[in-house]
Amino acid sequence: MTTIPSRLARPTQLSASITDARKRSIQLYRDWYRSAPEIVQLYALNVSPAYVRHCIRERFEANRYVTDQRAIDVLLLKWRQEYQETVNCWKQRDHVEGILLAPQHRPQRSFLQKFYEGRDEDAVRPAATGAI
Amino acid sequence: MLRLVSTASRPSSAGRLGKTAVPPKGRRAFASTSAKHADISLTVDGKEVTVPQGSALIQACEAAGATIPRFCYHDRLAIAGNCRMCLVEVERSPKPVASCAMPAMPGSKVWTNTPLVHEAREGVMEFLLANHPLDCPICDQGGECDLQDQSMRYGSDRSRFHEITGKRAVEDKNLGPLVKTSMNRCIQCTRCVRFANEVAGVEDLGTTGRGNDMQIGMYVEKTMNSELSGNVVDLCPVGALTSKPYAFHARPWELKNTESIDVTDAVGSNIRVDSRGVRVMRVQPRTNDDVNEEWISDKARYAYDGLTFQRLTAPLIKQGDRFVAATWEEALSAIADGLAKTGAQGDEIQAIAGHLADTESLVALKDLINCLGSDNLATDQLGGTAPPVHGVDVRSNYLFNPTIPGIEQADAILLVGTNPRHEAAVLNSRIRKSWLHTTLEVGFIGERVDTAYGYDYLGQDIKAVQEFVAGKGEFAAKFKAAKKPLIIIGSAISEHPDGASVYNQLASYVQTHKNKLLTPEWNGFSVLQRAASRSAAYDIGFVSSAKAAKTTPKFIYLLNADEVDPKSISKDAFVVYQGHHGDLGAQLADVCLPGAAYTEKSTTWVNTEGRAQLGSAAVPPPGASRDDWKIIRALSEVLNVQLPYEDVLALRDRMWEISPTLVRYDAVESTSPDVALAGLKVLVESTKKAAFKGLPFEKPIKNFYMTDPISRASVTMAQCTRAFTGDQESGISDEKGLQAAFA
Amino acid sequence: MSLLNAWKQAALTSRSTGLKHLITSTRLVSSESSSTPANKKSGEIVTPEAPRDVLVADVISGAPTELRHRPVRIYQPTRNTMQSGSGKSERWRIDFDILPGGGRWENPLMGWASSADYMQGTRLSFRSKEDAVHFAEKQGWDYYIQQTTVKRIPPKNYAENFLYRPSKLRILRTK
Amino acid sequence: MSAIARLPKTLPSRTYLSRTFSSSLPRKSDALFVHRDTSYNNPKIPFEFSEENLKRATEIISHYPPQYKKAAVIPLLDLGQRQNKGWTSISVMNRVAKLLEMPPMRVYEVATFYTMFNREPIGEHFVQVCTTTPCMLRGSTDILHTVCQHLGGIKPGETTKDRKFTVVEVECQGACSNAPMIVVGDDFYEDLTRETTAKILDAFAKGEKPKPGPQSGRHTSENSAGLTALTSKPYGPGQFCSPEFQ
Repeated sequence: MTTIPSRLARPTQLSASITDARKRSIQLYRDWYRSAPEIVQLYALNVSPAYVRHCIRERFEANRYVTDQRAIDVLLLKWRQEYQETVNCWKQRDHVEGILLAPQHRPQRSFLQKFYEGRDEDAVRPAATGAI
Repeated sequence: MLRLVSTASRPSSAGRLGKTAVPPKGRRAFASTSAKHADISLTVDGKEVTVPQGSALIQACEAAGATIPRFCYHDRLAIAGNCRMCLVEVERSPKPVASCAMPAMPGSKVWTNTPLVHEAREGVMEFLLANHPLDCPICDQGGECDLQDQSMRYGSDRSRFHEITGKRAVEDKNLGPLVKTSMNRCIQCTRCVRFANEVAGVEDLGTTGRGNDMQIGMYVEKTMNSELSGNVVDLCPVGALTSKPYAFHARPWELKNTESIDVTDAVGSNIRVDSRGVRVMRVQPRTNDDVNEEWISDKARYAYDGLTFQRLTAPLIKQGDRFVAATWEEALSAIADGLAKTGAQGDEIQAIAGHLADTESLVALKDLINCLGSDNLATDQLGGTAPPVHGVDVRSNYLFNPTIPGIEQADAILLVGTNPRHEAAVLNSRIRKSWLHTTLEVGFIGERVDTAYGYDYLGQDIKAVQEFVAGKGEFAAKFKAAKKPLIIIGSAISEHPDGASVYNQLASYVQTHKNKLLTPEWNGFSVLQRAASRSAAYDIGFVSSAKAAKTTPKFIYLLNADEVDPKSISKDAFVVYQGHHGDLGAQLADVCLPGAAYTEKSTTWVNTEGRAQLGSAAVPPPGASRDDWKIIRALSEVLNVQLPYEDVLALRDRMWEISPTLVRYDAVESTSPDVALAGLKVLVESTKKAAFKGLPFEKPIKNFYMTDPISRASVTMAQCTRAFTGDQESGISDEKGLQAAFA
Repeated sequence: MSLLNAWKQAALTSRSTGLKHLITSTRLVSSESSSTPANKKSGEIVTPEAPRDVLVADVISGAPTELRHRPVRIYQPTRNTMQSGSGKSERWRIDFDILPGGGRWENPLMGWASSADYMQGTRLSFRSKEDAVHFAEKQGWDYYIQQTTVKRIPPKNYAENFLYRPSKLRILRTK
Repeated sequence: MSAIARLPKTLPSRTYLSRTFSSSLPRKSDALFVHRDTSYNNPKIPFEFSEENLKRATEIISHYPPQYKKAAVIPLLDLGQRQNKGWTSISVMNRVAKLLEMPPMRVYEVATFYTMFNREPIGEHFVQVCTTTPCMLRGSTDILHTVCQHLGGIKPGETTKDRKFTVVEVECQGACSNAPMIVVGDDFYEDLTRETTAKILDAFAKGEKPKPGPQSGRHTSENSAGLTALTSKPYGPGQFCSPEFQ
């Protein structure tokens, strides 16, 4: 599938104010939200668009309390880029499934469970141990 | 962990050694160089610096930020001035000047980086290298060698000087199992000689011969019998003295350094644990003038190989007469079953805290035992099950109140039932330092020992204490006349049958002489602990109530407790041992839980001064071992009395609640004189009726090299025990011994 | 600073009480650190440091969130006692505590140490404590500042070796 | 270095089976600067100052302030060496250390520093041949050769088999105007030739004690060819003075 490289591309932009940044993030969210069915179709995912929307929402919620305008600008840029790559089908299915739609929360484990497992505390779990 | 460390509570600069021995009478006027108060200023490399009068020029240069190469000069040793590497140029001086042997003069102009200086140092270096073997590739000092470092800058790649007969060859000396010698490499800086002579107090090391043939040694065949001998390895600027256990094991650049705290005694020496992979390769001291200056004891330095032997790596459950490895789940439920089976209720549940228990696990264990309805908390010492005579309500009753640097201010010290040389080797070197440089007088009550400084021997039992308190004898008079007197009571006194009355006598002595012994500036009543965990145990109140002490325990939890008397444990009691070594405690246990050793956990240690310090983990604990406090926390859940902390930060919050000092790291908070007096009052009241038997005080540490499970498992410490505590009969050595000296 | 804390407070409301303390203390430490160094001479003109603008780098750096909960130690390494040079001891260093569970193990084939901890080899060094603190704050790391020990070396004098002492000698000096 | 060449080597010879790594020859010191216990020199052999020497020692110690007793270490070691047949055994050093309340190592340091303390037994007569430049110019090489040959071909640093003589080379003894010279015991024998050297040694061998000093007939170090100045009678008092003083 061929795509036009400049499709969905946006020039880098600095938010003029925090309200501007807010407007832009809502716009970005809206774009993601609207293309959820398209993403499902494009990558032949076995999930509903509602689930994709849920995951997107989670990603956005994670950064809800970022108030630093510079950080918001960078985040906007990154997620805009991500959006472009996703919707242009420049990703593989695994990228979407394994990263974008991967569950963010690990199941809660009690102290004793962790102790028996011999893993460190959740918070300091080393990535490569592969434990979830 | 993330607790604000207050700098305000740090003791301000203590004991300046400048105040050398100046007795009141008969002082000659020209010896008055010791009066050093005024500051002088001079110019180093065009930079104005101000240093106290009487400083060496090298100190002034350092203060100006100029690095002066040196071999013989060392901050903590006397100045020798024999390596000549520290040459600098001084204005109007015709020749370069050895900056260590030259006093800083007001208004002088000094240059440390001129062509003249450079050439002079190159010349010195050329002479040093003339006889230095080129064996850096097989030398253990390689990578952290002063000669190597400085020859990078001042050395030339070839020498103009050759001995026709070859390089000087010097026979290697045998200094014992700790220090390896390779005397060909020696550059005769005599740092080791000065260290042994001044700091360690072993006046056996010296220089023999003269000129080119001068060598360092003992002259007679002898080993260096000092508990601080390992420090000469650090001091040696070349590879002549290197560490024997570490020989050919690692290179400094491969090692990961972790700054931590030593636990082999209660001084809490600051150490740096050097590890590679999962092994601790060596332990180095870390300079801290408030605690250990730059020295650590040999046990702290060399006992680390015990960390690899006899470790408990999996939970063990006793079945019949042997231990069977189990999973954690099985082990913890076995404990729950055992507790249920014995039917231990209330005070029948006992916990004993050993020497190496960290503060976090002590707090967790106390909470757990209290949750189980028991008050039966004991420390691992003789009579540790009973509440300690000094009580734990007031900190100043069981801590080393004047602080370790404070020793240098004392002008009379009374040691009661303690041998600081073995109980706190580094602290002992402070007493020696003060004894050498000031008019300090030391009195000693207890079993006669070699303390590395002279003392007035007053006796060995309570009678001597009584006589001292009554003011009889020469030393008592000296003590009374002293401005800052200091009483050091050994930890063994509280274990002694007469301990209560000793405390009574001395506490009331302090009360009557409080104008000197207990002032806002000075608290001269101190207890010298010898176990790393003891101060913390007392701080958190890890002691039993009088009622609980009388109960026969049916369930005993040994936390690192390896000194317990097996006879004191009843046969039907269920014993749990938590610790890192399969030592005595593990043998007694029904269930063994493998914990982490001090190099494997980041925990709090409170030293004998009450200074909380945070150690850090250098290597992971082996096998299935876990952090100690986590084991207790997990057990609490299995026993259905869940402790309310899930991570170490929450646990430290709990510690904060118990005593904020436990988490105010690196600071000593002194007790105010009023509180200290109140504490003494309680102490005197509670021990008023104490009877005494008049038994002699014995030294608690018979063998310095083996005092805890780690050092007992250590091969190096076993070798030391054989070499230093056996008979040292010098006689005609056989041919074999002669050969060994050459090897 | 306030930005950071606001974010932290909000983001971590669910965490235990322990962490609240932790945050407070973090703030305390850093506010203390911004004061001027104590050893300035009185004559010198002390320019107040420009307020550091902390950018929350961790939300945009893509670093794993686990890192946020691993306290780091900010300290000045002490001089290596084996050497007289004071190299490496002027810089401030950030390093991570090891992980007891998955930190390191010996590779069964070669005996080398393997590790699951991607931060075990990381050691950052900074010119000043403030730089280190700033970096840690920017990354959202909890940090602990280990105070530098004060070095107290008395004035030393070669002549002390030869000082006349009227009382009994306690040491016989040698070379 | 020749001065300390007198001590017999006690290093057991080792045969190196393996190849040595260093390309340059190791140079071992002539004298041993560590103590090795032997049957004749070990700390278990008792040494005690004789009553007379002890009195002298106390007298020497009294020269120094009481806290600086250590200053007497050299004279006391000398005293001990004289009493102990001319050499300072480990027991002598230990005894001196005890007497002066010094750590023994501080005494060993002194005893090994000064070459005039012999730390190995010597013969009855200790022959020290000066070979420093002035003596060498006047033929001390020859004298040394003569001494060695005359004592049965021993080398400098060795003792004759009958343990009567020990020969060592020493540095300047300060008798350069009467070079060449040897020292036997405490006495200087100067202006030597081969013949006079042999005669002196023979005399010692017979148990006699030849007259110390110049052997050439000179009285002291005056010109051997007779005086060239001050030959006339020295003038008396008043001579050449103004008449009123005559």
